[in-house]
Amino acid sequence: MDLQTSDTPLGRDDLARLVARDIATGSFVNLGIGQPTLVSNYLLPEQNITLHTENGMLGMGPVAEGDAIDGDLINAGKIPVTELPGASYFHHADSFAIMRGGHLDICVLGAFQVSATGDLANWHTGAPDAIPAVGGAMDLATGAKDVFVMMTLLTREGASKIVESCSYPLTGVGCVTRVYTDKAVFLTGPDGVSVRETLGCTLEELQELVPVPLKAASATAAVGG
Amino acid sequence: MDLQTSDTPLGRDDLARLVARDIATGSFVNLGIGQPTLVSNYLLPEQNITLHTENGMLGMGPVAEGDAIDGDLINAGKIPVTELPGASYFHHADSFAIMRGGHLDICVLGAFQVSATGDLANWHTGAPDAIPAVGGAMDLATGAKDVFVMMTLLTREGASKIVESCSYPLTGVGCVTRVYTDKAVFLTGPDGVSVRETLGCTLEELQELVPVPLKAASATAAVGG
Amino acid sequence: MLNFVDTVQEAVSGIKDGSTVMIGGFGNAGQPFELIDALMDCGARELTVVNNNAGQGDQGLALLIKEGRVKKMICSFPRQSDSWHFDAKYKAGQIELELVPQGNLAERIRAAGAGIGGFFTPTGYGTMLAEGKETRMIDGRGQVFETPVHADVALIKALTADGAGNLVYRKTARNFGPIMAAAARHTIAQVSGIVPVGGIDPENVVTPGIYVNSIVKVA
Amino acid sequence: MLNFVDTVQEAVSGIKDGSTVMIGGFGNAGQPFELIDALMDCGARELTVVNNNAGQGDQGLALLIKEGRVKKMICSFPRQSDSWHFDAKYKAGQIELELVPQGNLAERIRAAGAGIGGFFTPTGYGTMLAEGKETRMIDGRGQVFETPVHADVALIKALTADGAGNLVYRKTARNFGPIMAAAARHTIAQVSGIVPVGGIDPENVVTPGIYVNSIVKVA
Repeated sequence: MDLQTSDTPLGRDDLARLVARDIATGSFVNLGIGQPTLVSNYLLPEQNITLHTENGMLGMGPVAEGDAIDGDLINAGKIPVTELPGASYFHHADSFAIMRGGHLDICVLGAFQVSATGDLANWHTGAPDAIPAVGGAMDLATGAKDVFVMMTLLTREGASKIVESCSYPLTGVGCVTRVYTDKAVFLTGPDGVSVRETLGCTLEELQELVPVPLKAASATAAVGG
Repeated sequence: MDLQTSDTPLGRDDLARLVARDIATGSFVNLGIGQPTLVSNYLLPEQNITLHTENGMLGMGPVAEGDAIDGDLINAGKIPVTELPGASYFHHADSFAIMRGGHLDICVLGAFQVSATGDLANWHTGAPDAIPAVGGAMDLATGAKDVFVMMTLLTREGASKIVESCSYPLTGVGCVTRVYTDKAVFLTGPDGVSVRETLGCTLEELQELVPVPLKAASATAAVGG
Repeated sequence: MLNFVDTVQEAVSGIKDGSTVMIGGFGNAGQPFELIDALMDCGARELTVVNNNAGQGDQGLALLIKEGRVKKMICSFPRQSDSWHFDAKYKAGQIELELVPQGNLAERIRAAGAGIGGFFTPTGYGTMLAEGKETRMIDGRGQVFETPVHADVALIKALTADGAGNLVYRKTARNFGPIMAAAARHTIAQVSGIVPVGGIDPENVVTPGIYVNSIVKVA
Repeated sequence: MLNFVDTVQEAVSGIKDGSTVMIGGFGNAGQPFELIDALMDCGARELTVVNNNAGQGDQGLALLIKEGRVKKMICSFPRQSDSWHFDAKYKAGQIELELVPQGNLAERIRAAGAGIGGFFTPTGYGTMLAEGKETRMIDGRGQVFETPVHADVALIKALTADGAGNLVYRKTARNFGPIMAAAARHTIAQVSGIVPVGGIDPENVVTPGIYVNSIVKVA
């Protein structure tokens, strides 16, 4: 079995394309602020994906430009967006009920760290003078059926963001199911980390970088989607 | 202070008129099934009362007749009703949130028994072979700002329905604030029962019938509305 | 995944023995009669049914009960003048009853859809319907702990669906539809009409399509 | 009782020192800027403010905070690129912060309006935002007990009111409006237009008039 699917590490856009490809047709998806937003650029019309924005909408369209900008129509990042046919609006409690009730198929989030068992840290650096702000991060982390993380594997200082146990304050416990990084796609869960594919490196090279034991994902788990 | 406001006991319609007179202008009101429904016949347009029906509507109008009958527009008693201008529809959880959240000014209910401290029994005879059915009775009893009861003072057997402690299964604890009967209007609460007005009897005659100590209501409490 | 199916029989064909089935409606308003009839025909047994009532007359849910297909009812008002089939089964000890105050029933269904693990409510405190339940005083008021009511399937009736599965209802027929759609793992809606995607104003959608799995038009 | 008032100043004139005030809006969408300005002018102090954020730039809520009128913020996302007035007060220890996950905030506001005494939710379990809170395992999942957030006053923005106080909103500006209207003892709505009683289709009402006390049209 050949784990490697790319000869080179993936840039942000290529990684977004990879995530988009893995989203099943007809899914309801929430894309977090930042890097995950790029995924929307690579969703194909035939995938028939419905985007949720937690400030109160299903059927969100692309970012609004020019005359289409409407201050009453924004996404969770407070960016003006557009409305697709079949959209619906609802209030904040109903909108978070969609997330919290487990109705979203996939939520894609950025992260500071993900632990071997899928704990997520993405809201707070823990710095003593930092003003904490959480927004919907904890709801997204605990609510969706699958939580995908998109991040670089290493910090600027070269430390792995996949860790044995998160040193940053947690967003959610055991919630992440898959981690898309520039160097590999990881599956996380109660049994630890497995690698679905490496991107421009071998599993052995990857293991050098990551301080938790890695194994190749089983063939069934390795199937995209 | 003259407690008596009527020379004779009141019939059901006169009692309904008395209740209707006591509802403050602009109130939101739920009228229970049975005798309380009669109150709607005596509400005046200038009172601007909005009726709630717990199956999902504010702004309920009179019972529908003839061509106005619409199977999709019924009240809590499953009787076809009409819609007044300014009405709104909502689902069951939103409708019960209106009650349970304390937003209704007054709810008028029938009762088997009311205790001196305002406990209500109106849903179950307690007979061992009875099939229990509660509907919205407990929500109405605990949710409205004021719970008015309408009932005859005495059972067919001549027993007082105002009691020291309910022998029937309770609907709610300490929830009733006022009891309209054919023979008197009572105020109930943590301090026991006081009589706002007698109807065709004296306080002394009333006390003969009721097995809990009665006192005349203070002048402020005695003011209608 | 949303499917538009041609017949009520096809819509309910996946309902298995032992399922918990929510059925919308209050009285006749909003009752999905055709879906209930199809459930009767499909043969599923040992059902737990969540409905405000426990069947009336000789139709719909009452027939399911009569035929012994319902193991348990979760409802607020089983006893009616014409609930003879339920009454008979109940008195014969052949059906289980979980009696729930109507507002608690609605809120428990809503909690299931919204991912709430349980909640405290004053409704029912101090009554026999709170016996055996956890209680506590909150802000000086006695309250009862109530848990979510989930379901495998919801059968509901709406007025119109669009191509994205969004639903609108009609008048008081809305009742349990929106909360049951959210609480069930699989929601089947019978509708009077289907319009193209975008045919319902996004401001007026009552049940977003995310809560709907199968739609069947009933003439 | 519903009142239609002529000015935002009149609308907020009853807000007292020490009040808990909910303010609708997410970002600029649905923010009742004119009502917030009027609250600024009316002079009330020692306020507890419930809003998703803690003010941005040099306007609205940010100014209330700058002027020391806000004792405590209950919000989910205080820190933004332009939240300098909150940042300064917070670092100086001059404002209290109750940080709540956004969905818990919405659900707690909804609970207040719906008469729920408290609820369990998985959101926040195992994180520092659950520290000191009651937790329990429900169906194998860790859950945190959260309590309702009530308010004395809600300031919200809607699109249109009818003469009965029913409200409709516009697009994502709906956000916190409906749940705050239900959670506050006194709800003040600024609207862009007022239509006669019956001018909003009863099927499309988002906030029923029972939740609205004062309405003011803002040009």
